[in-house]
Amino acid sequence: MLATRGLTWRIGEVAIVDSVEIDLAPGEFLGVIGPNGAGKTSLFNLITGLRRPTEGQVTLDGRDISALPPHRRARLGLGRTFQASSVFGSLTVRENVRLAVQAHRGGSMKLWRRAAADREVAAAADTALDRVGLAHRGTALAGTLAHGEKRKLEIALLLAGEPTVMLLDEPMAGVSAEDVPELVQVIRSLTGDNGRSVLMVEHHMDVILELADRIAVMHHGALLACDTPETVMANPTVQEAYLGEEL
Amino acid sequence: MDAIILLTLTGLGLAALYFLVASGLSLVFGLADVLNFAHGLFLGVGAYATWWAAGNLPGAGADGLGFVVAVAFGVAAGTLMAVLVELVLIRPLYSRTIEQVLVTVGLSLAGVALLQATWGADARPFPRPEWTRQVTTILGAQVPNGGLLLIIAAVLVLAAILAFLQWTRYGLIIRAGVENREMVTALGIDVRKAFTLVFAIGGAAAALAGALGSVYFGTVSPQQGGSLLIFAFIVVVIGGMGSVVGSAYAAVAVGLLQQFVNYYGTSGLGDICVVALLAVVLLLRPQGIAGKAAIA
Amino acid sequence: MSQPVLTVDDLSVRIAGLHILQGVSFTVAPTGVTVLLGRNGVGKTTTLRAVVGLTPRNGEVDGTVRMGEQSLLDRPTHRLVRGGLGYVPEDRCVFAGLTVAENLRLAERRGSTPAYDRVFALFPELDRRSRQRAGSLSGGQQQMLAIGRVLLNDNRLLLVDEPTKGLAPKVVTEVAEVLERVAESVPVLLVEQNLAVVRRLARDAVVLAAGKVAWAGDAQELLSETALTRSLLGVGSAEAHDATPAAARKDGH
Amino acid sequence: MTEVKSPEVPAPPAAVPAELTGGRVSRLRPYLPLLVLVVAVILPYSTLHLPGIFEGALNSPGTLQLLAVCLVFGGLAAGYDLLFGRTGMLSFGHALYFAAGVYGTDILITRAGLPLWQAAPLAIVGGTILAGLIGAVALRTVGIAFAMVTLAFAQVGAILVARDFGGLTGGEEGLPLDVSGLPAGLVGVANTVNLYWLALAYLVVVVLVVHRVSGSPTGRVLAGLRDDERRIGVLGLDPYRFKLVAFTLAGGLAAAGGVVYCLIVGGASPHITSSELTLSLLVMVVLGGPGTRWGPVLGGILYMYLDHRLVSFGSSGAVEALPAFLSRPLSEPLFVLGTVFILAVYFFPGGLASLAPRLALLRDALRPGRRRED
Amino acid sequence: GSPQDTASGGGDSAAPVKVGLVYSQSGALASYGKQYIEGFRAGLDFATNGTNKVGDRAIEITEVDDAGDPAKAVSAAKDLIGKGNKIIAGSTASGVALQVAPIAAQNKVLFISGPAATDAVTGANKYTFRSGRQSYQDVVTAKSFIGDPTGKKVVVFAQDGAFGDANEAAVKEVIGGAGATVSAVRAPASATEFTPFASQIKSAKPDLLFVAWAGSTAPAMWQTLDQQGVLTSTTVVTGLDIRASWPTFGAAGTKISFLSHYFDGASDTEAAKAAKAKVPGGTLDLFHPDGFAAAQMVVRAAQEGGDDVDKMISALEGWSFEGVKGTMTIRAEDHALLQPMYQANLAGSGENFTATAQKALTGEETAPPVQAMKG
Ligand SMILES: Nc1ncnc2c1ncn2[C@@H]1O[C@H](COP(=O)(O)OP(=O)(O)OP(=O)(O)O)[C@@H](O)[C@H]1O
Ligand SMILES: Nc1ncnc2c1ncn2[C@@H]1O[C@H](COP(=O)(O)OP(=O)(O)OP(=O)(O)O)[C@@H](O)[C@H]1O
Ligand SMILES: [Mg+2]
Ligand SMILES: [Mg+2]
Repeated sequence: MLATRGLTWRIGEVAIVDSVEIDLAPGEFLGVIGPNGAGKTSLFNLITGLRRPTEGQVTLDGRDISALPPHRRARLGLGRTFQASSVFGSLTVRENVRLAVQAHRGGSMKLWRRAAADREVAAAADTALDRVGLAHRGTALAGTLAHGEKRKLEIALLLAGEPTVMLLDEPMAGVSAEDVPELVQVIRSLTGDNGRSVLMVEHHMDVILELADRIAVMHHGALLACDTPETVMANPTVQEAYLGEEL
Repeated sequence: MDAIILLTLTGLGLAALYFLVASGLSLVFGLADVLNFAHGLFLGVGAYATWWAAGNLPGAGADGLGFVVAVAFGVAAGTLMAVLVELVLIRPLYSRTIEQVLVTVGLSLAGVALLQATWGADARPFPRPEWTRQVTTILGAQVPNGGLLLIIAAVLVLAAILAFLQWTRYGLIIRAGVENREMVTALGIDVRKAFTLVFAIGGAAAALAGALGSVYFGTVSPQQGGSLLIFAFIVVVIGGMGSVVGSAYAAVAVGLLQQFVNYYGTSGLGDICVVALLAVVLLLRPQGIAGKAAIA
Repeated sequence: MSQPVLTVDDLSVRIAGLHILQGVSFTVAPTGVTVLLGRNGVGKTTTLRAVVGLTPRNGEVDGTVRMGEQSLLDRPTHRLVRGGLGYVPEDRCVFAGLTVAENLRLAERRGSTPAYDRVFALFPELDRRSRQRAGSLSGGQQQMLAIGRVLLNDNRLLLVDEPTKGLAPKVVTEVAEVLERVAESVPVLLVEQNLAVVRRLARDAVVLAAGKVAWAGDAQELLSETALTRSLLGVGSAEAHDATPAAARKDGH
Repeated sequence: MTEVKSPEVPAPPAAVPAELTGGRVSRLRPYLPLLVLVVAVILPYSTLHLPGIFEGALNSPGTLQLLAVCLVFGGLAAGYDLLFGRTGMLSFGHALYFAAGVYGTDILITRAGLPLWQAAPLAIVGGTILAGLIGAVALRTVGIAFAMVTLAFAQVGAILVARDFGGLTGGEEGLPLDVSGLPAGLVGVANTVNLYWLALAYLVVVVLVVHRVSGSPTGRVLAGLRDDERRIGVLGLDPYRFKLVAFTLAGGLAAAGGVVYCLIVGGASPHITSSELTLSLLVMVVLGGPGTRWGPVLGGILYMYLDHRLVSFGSSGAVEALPAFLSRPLSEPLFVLGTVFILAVYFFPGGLASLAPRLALLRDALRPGRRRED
Repeated sequence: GSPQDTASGGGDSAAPVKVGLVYSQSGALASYGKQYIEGFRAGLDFATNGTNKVGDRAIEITEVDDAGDPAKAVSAAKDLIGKGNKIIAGSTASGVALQVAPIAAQNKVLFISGPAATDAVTGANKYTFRSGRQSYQDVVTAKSFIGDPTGKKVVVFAQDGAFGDANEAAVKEVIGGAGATVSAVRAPASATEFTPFASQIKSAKPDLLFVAWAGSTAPAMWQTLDQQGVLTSTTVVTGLDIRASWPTFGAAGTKISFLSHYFDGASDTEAAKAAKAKVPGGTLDLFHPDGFAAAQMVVRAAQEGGDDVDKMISALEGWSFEGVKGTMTIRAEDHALLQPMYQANLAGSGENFTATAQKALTGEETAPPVQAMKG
């Protein structure tokens, strides 16, 4: 599905992302871990087009998308969430999701149609909200949601776009322990069907271990290891660089 | 050759004037995050206060030390005005950026109208030392002393502002406060004082520009500030919001460009070139020459 | 027990018409870590911000908050902080345009010597990166800076909001250690989602639910009673969702 | 997106969803605008005299002329709000497209001798294309940079008009409209009422378009752009395209306003190319309430009303009787306008549109009291 | 009822004559407006022998401020016309005069333009007259400074825009037409630095420099011309503005030859004496004669025309009268107001300057060419 070849992003002399090669198979769930500042978010920005790489390519389904702007990549099925929640604060929760549905289905450039009249969009949005358990907050302004709720809303936005490759940047950050299993379920349910692949950065190791088929470890911008959870966890370098002392 | 030296030096004089106006604007704009449309009013207040002092204040006059006293009085008046504006009008609206801009728009309308109501719409002769009317011959070019005065003042103001921001604690507070006032407060610092200070500095710079600009023009009129403001805005934006050094570069670029194009091209082309320069700079480098956060 | 360092009594906060805190009362003991728990959106951050005087403009605060004898609510934030109330906000809030050194310099307070050794001993990274702009630090590095900034001064009470959010397990451990050591000398009111960290640090716990205090008491007691944790925190088994390296290790070996 | 907005700045208040307002009044509410429209249409039949508010009776030419100007600016402000309040783009050059409409019509009629029915559409199309071209360039920047690029282009427009290239614009003296080829119904004081109706029609069209567009799928995207442009891109929509559409549409509406204004005032003068006009558009929108349906309209009408009326207020006997330190400033319209505006920013944050919910609050606060009396 | 009500201009013989004055009470030209209205009041007093009446009919003046904005002026004019005013006067700014003139024609009311100097008012339409001078008359006066223009080199220094265009064109026509070579240096009205233009002028080495500059940047412009030695190297002619501006010429003032529309002491006519007695402060200034003449024309129109605008027009066309400046003649063909113009010098320093007339030119000598009536 998604592949990167020699992906590199430098600022001055420093390589923030250093010749990263990732292959994501259809339906695969790849966890990305790494110390803070390893370049995980930056890698996501390169893949989604928010940053231009200094070198290297990104391909999606064999097609080189390195030159495309973010919205074109999204239309090809690349969806993502942000490390710091980003939702449309002055719209209601429901409008947020409807916007995402509408963006996905096309027909956003209709100046003279009543948006509210599109029942299909509304229904799809409600389904997405239901799936993340935010249906009861539909009329709240998204800007007033608590952090955890915003995370869920972001996932709903992602769901609405029915992407084939999803990039999740620390979806569990700031989510209360109670809600973690629920979110894990939601994320799992996204991936099971129709061969959707996921790339997820997460520091909650148990979540990674629960979901990921393979784990990629980043360190100083480079890929330290990319293998099954068992192998990665046993890797002494990984333990030293990332996991650290037992608490 | 003469012409080029003359144009360069007078262009630098013009640049100095733009910089004096833009420096205060840039500080307040970049640091307090207020697009201050009332800056032209501060300019007017400084100019009129100097004018008034020269005629009425004991010890002040049009020449020598008296003139220095008059200018000092004008700068003090501009500073006071800016501080009052910050305390009364801007501070209660803190974090409502758009409203702050709007208040300054309202203030510029009302304030200039007030100047006009008080002293009339017409230009009045501005008291100034005789030597500012003379010229100095530099390499065969007759350079107006008023312009040289502006250049010296601009260099001093630039140095003073940079030193303040870089080496004082208040400078640090101001730079941090621009990003996140709340967090500065949460570190135990009364950020409001810092912003009042920014306005005070902005007001002082504006008033100085008003006074020296009037020396240069020979007159003072209510609209003077407003007409300089648009070029000052352009300078601030080309230079990069909040970057005083950027403003200095931009002022020199704008001043020289205007001067040379007006001489070698057709009239009015100078202004259009400046505007074009702005558009080009912004399209190539939207953050301006010196970028947003870089202060020095 | 000795006098509490912070007394929150019947604290009520409304923001934009929403009644978020509805009469919250608790105390913070003069030593050790008191942890504030509760689900997302229950109002933990709101509580801390109300204490330190940072409720947004469209909010109203009622009730009393006292530090010792002093009432806090009607005093401006900067006074409170100068009076020894340190605050580490939820989303770090480092000054992106300033260098690390400048961020730290800003936190120095008049009349006291800044404890740079303490900070650099804990976070040598900050010393190494002192000339880097804080905005280009990674999330974890920024969090270190945010905590380091507060530790520069001696405080009477620290308010810390989710310090381990988004940190790598290794750093989580480090931060927990730091807080543990800090708590030896200064009382800390901590908001934390990571139950492993809570278990390690907390002496007292206050659980918020539906805008009120649902439970308050000994933290270890709360965590050891599976029934209690389940009903209050909604966690099936206290272990299950700890984001601890320990949990990870189990699979690793 | 506007950088001017810091995160704490509340975004322009979104219209209150209908389901949130209750009570009897709300059932009548959808019809209220219609009622106001009917009143506005038949207003010229009234001989009512409102002393102090208008110089003459409602149907006197002076009053109708003033109202017509106010209505055009109401529409103009509503169109500008499509950019500022609804998409979050702070343009400082909107006056340019208005001026393009005014000067376009005037030049095509007066200099090129075209009939109105050709000149008007040409001016509107021209203004729209101009907005599209300039937008295509300016939208490569965001925030304050965008504001300044638009300001710069508008400044070029102002310079070109002032320089009187080819004697087309009349420079600082302006260009009176040659009315000999106009329909008789639009000429002469006796026909001011038609101009009034024309202005009203313009306002209705703008409100309709803005309302329709902001309720459309595109409008939803624009609202999203206002909050987070990067997010829109990641959803698969090209922010640039949508902003360009909004910019061009708003420019076209402004150009149409220019056509109407040209007919009402009977000419063009360089005042309308000044950046102060854009600034006052911003003032109007904020005075009314950005992002709301009626706020900008009311703001535009009120601002223009004050702008015109204050002039005669300043020279009225009541003011002249005051001591000099009061009467002098009061006779400067801009002083009063500026002061009123500052007070408005303080006391009606959220603009006039926020008054309605506030009044409702007041009413609710009073109601239990009344019940107790019962 | 009718959708709009327009007062019919009362034919009652005792009803007052309604005159609307639309001029700048505020805004940039407020001081011109003030002189105009003072002159108008004095003129009304003079022309009606202190009665303010024409026959039995009182003259009822309505003053409206246009703040220099044509849109406001048009609104005001429509309002006044709607209320039955048959005579509109005022227009301090050229832009206002040009926009109000067509309104007058469309509604068939008399319009007497005020200080607005634009040539385009002359011959604008048959309803439009002027009570002040026009740019062309300035230029003809300027020409009188160089004697025989044949073979001389003349440079016009003017600001961009219609005012500058008009002056440049007039100089080319008047002085160029008489045999001089005329070139122009133009500068943006907003310019703040004049050295490039001064250098251009100096290198052109003209025999006569004609400067047409209005606005607040004028003093800086003069200082630069002086500093770069332009004023001493050639004869420099420009228009003398209002008294208050004289000190702003500074040292340059005494080196310039002025053409003047009017200044206190330029004439000693009956009307001037009456005006001096009536005007607050007792000193006449640039635009007092315009207001004074406007009042004289209003009284004449009301006297001869009653409520009939066509009769008013024929009463004014070709009319000669004694105004403040001397004999004024309304040329029938295009309503140009032929009037004396002056050559003047400034003397003094600091705040105190006095103007003295060097020469007066008659209305005939300064007459602009006849325009075809446009509407
Ligand atoms: N615009 C930038 N300029 C300079 N350095 C940058 C920039 N953006 C990122 N960096 C640096 O790149 C490195 C990687 O940052 P990134 O945000 O990708 O880390 P991360 O792996 O997502 O960390 P975390 O887990 O803390 O979120 C960090 O050291 C950061 O300081
Ligand atoms: N500025 C605001 N306007 C409106 N509602 C707000 C605002 N700030 C917070 N809230 C609401 O207050 C409630 C409590 O928020 P708070 O941030 O205190 O929760 P929290 O317990 O810290 O959650 P989390 O664990 O996600 O950080 C939430 O429902 C949120 O929607
Ligand atoms: Mg990251
Ligand atoms: Mg929180």
